[in-house]
Amino acid sequence: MARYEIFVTYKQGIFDPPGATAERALANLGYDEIESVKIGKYIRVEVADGPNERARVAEMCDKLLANPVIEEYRIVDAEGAVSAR
Amino acid sequence: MARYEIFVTYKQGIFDPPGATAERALANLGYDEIESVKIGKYIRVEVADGPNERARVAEMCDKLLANPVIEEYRIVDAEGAVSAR
Amino acid sequence: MRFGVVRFPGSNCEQDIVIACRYLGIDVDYVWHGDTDITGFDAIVLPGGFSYGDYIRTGAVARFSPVMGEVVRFAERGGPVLGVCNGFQILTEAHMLPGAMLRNRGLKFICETVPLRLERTVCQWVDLPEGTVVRIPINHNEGNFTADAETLARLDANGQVVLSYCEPDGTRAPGGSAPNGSANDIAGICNERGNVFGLMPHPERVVDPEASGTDGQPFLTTIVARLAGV
Amino acid sequence: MRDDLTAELAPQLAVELGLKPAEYDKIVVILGRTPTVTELYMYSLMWSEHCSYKHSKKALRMFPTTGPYVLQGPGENAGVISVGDGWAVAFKMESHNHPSAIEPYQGAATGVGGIIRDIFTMGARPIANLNSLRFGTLDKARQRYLFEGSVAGIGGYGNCIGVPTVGGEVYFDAAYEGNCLINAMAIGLMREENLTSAVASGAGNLVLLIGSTTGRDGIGGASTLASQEFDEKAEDKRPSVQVGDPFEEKLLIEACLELLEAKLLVGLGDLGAAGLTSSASEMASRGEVGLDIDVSMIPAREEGMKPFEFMVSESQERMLAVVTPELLASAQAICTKWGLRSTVIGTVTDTRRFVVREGDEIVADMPADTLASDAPVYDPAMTRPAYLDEAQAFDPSTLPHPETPAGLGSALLRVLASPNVCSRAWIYRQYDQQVLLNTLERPGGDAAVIRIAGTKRAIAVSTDCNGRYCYLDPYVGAQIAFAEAARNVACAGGRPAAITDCLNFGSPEKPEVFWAFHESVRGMSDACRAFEVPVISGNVSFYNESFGSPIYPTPTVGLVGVLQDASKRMTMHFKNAGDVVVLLGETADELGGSEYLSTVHGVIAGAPPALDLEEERAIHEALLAAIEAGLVRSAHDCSEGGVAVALAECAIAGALGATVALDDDLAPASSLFSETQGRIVVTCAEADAEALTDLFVSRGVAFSVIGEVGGDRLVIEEKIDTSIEELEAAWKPTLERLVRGELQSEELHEG
Ligand SMILES: Nc1ncnc2c1ncn2[C@@H]1O[C@H](COP(=O)(O)OP(=O)(O)O)[C@@H](O)[C@H]1O
Ligand SMILES: [Mg+2]
Repeated sequence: MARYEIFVTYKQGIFDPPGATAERALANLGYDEIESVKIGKYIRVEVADGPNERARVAEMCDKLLANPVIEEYRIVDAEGAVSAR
Repeated sequence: MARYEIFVTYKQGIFDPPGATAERALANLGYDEIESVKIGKYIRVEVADGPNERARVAEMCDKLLANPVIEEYRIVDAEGAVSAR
Repeated sequence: MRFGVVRFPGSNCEQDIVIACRYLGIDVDYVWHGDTDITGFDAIVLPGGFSYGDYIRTGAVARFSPVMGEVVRFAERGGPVLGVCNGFQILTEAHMLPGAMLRNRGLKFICETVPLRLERTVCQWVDLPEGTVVRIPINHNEGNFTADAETLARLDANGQVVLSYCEPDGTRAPGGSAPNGSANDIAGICNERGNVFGLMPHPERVVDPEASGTDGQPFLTTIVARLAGV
Repeated sequence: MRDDLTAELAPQLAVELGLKPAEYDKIVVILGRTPTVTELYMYSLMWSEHCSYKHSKKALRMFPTTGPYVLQGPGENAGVISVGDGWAVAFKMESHNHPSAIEPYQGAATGVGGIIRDIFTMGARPIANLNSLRFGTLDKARQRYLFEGSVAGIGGYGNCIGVPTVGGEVYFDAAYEGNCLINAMAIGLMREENLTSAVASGAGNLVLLIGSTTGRDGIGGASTLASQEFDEKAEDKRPSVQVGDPFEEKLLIEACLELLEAKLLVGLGDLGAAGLTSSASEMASRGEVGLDIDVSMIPAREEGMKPFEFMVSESQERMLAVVTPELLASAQAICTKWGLRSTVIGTVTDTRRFVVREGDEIVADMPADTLASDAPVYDPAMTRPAYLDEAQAFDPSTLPHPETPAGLGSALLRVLASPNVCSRAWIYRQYDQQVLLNTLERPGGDAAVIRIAGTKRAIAVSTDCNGRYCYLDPYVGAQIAFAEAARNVACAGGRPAAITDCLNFGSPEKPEVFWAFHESVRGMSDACRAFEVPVISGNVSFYNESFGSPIYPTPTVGLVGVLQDASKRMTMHFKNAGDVVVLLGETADELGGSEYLSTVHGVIAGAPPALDLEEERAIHEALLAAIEAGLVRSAHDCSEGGVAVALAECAIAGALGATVALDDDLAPASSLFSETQGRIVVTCAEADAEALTDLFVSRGVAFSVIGEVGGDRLVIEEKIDTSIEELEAAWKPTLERLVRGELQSEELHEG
């Protein structure tokens, strides 16, 4: 069994409503040092070992876990090897 | 300016309906290798340099960015140093 | 003339569309998301609701339903497809319409009757004069339409923007009139051909004057008249 | 039989689980031996206050519960009344106070989920939600978090499952600061013949678990929480928080209704507090049968779960069905079609014993009845609290009241801006109010109106309780809770049919609290009898205390009324210039416990308004007769803030002013802000004024013709002259500004 971590974030230039709201809320709470907050998704998948494992995880991201119109993602495996889109 | 990455996930034993739905959806799409999916938040904050920077970021997590009742978080700074709760 | 209303797991406005159609005398029936045959239907409606709980992204899972392949082919042949609210979200996820939905500015669900302005459009589902103001309820958490600048310009140039959020007098406020933060105040768009139409407001909620109003009627009846060649 | 507890260890565990020594002894007698771990857990939950009503059972017998159209009274998952033409309405209200105080979003969301399951378990399709909320003042960040989170949770769940949230109420008062109240009410519609019972019967039939997997979440959750006093240490109980899955619930609604429609089930129950233990033992009790459950068959969410964990888990979105072996395949096919898990976890037996096993090993074996029916019943001590005499003796006339139009006008604006009076749009804008297309009147008026599709009829619904009145006099306060709900429903044109209630109190083991509880139940019962309206369901929530002191007694009423002709429904807003304004009822000098006293003077004392149930009912009947005769253009009752606020609300809602003169001899502040019960602002067309007043005269109800609708100002002669714009500016933004932290309630109290 293998484990992958996936980080989904909005593409450059796409407005991030939860991030923007958190930014404002933190400033209101007195955290004047805040310059920016971006909120994305952190996904952990466990898959049975198999051929093309990593490519298939990327496919899952393309199809379902991320929306390529607005989001990009980065996949990190247990050894720390990274792929991104 | 310093940058922190924050990973927010449900605590052990807390049910994760989005993760469970993604699991089923991926299986339906033919990804039989899927064993589990967990969906959390991936947050990037940029803060102005200052004393207690990291402790203050942890505080932001406790107060706003994570829900300590059901979630736990991990903070990683630009150098890769980790703290968690 | 027969409408097919797709039921996805978690849809919750499908019976509302059916009730509204019947009220307007439109023949209508449900289509199960697992079906792969939609012959016999002249228009397809993807209803509002929370397909698959909206958990991963709104519409993200529903677009892989077996029926969606047929819906895409139906649209490609020029068949009229309407997506209301969650249906609109599914249409963007399926790339049958451009853009994507973000969470509402302010991060709150909004249920409210709002003024909307008809734009100059190629959309086959409407024929109201440009500038007409209608009042229709919105009811969503993720209706904050976004697209890159180029897409937005193209939508505008092609007459693909069908409906905009506006002020009660039909003007658009300088800071934006969209309660959800939508780009260019966009509330509804269509594809280039005008047969696929997605909108966040719920026209089926304002069809029966006894209950709520009639401003939603044309959004269901126009296509019927058009297909009948009236 | 696995005996995993020694005779020494068992009583210790019993204490830890909250059982009293005498209760433990009773278990030993029932079993004739030392209980197992699983048995102790099962008894401790079933005999907890939350599940057994051991402190409240006797008092609740005061409620009238029968009536010609009652199809199901208290005792099942929800009460059911017939509304004509073969249609029936099921409804119930329930608290989720303690889970919401820990995690407001999920606490409130799962509260909605639970009450919705109670409704479709009866065979009814859920058609409307309401809620009744209490928080501390919103000045503190924690209170804002609780308020924002629970409203979002109620919306998040109800919106997703496609059930409109059509009304509710909310009050803010320091009394609720350490213990918010989240009461959720749900209403369902069904054909009478589809009425279902949560019953197990037929030895050899199969027990089918439908829906979500079972995890450790919520172990010792709601029931333990709801039965223990709440203090600062509560945060330690965090891991028992349950996360709701409204998508799964939506599938359960569709699948269960389809299963019932196809007559594939013998019985259906939902898993709520105390999980499988509660639903299985209650179903067995009702059917006078035994059950044999194998926990190793239950789909687990986590590894290594113990038998007792399976039996008491409060994982959400699960249902228990009993099916015959012949119909099992068809039943499971429907579950599969809706994407739901369904698993046979046991069988019905004729032994009347509840046997739990893990594979071949028996881990619990007890008489099934004893879990649900043999819980101890207590007669708690009662004492009238000492504070009452002093509080009631307070004389509001000793305060310096404004007398000039300027002073009175500013007092009116302050009362309108009070968090307890101001616009609730910030809340209900987050709720889908219309899905299913039956909402004829949305939130914002006195009662919501929901049509019964396919008939001319509709129901009107309202939830009400002024906790301040109940604090000052629980007997009268509870009567007023009922009267106000009935009045709200009457203002919409509905005749009260039945109520549900949610009785929120502190610890019943405190004699003062129990006295207030007993008085409230007595008051509510008397009001119900006077109106001939039965109580068909309800819920008791005790131990609502924080930092040692109880909340205000809060016996909330959820009332459902019927309109024979939905097109005759009434609304509150002023309709046309020139319409005549009539005040039904007569104002007395009753500022005790009023919103004016609290907002303008910072005083919560005095005797609450008196209530004459006969007069109150006569006024409702007169109003309903006038509405049915088509003589009324608008109707709105006077509640918090008195007639001045009622008139202002009619004007704001209609964007139309009025000029009136109040014909009483009271001091101006009393005239405007007194909260005398049984008063309704009614308008009619000028041409109908005579007919309307004749009708009121013939019915012998007090009224006065006070003025005329028109203009863009509210003018109350010699007292108030304010533009609608100014009234609205005070009334509209309060909640949003408080939530954003832009406003402190202190500022609202200053003139
Ligand atoms: N928590 C809530 N959820 C939904 N609607 C609410 C809530 N609180 C108040 N409302 C709605 O706001 C309106 C005013 O409420 P309230 O002041 O309690 O009315 P009344 O004084 O007539 O009982 C009503 O229509 C009510 O249903
Ligand atoms: Mg009222």
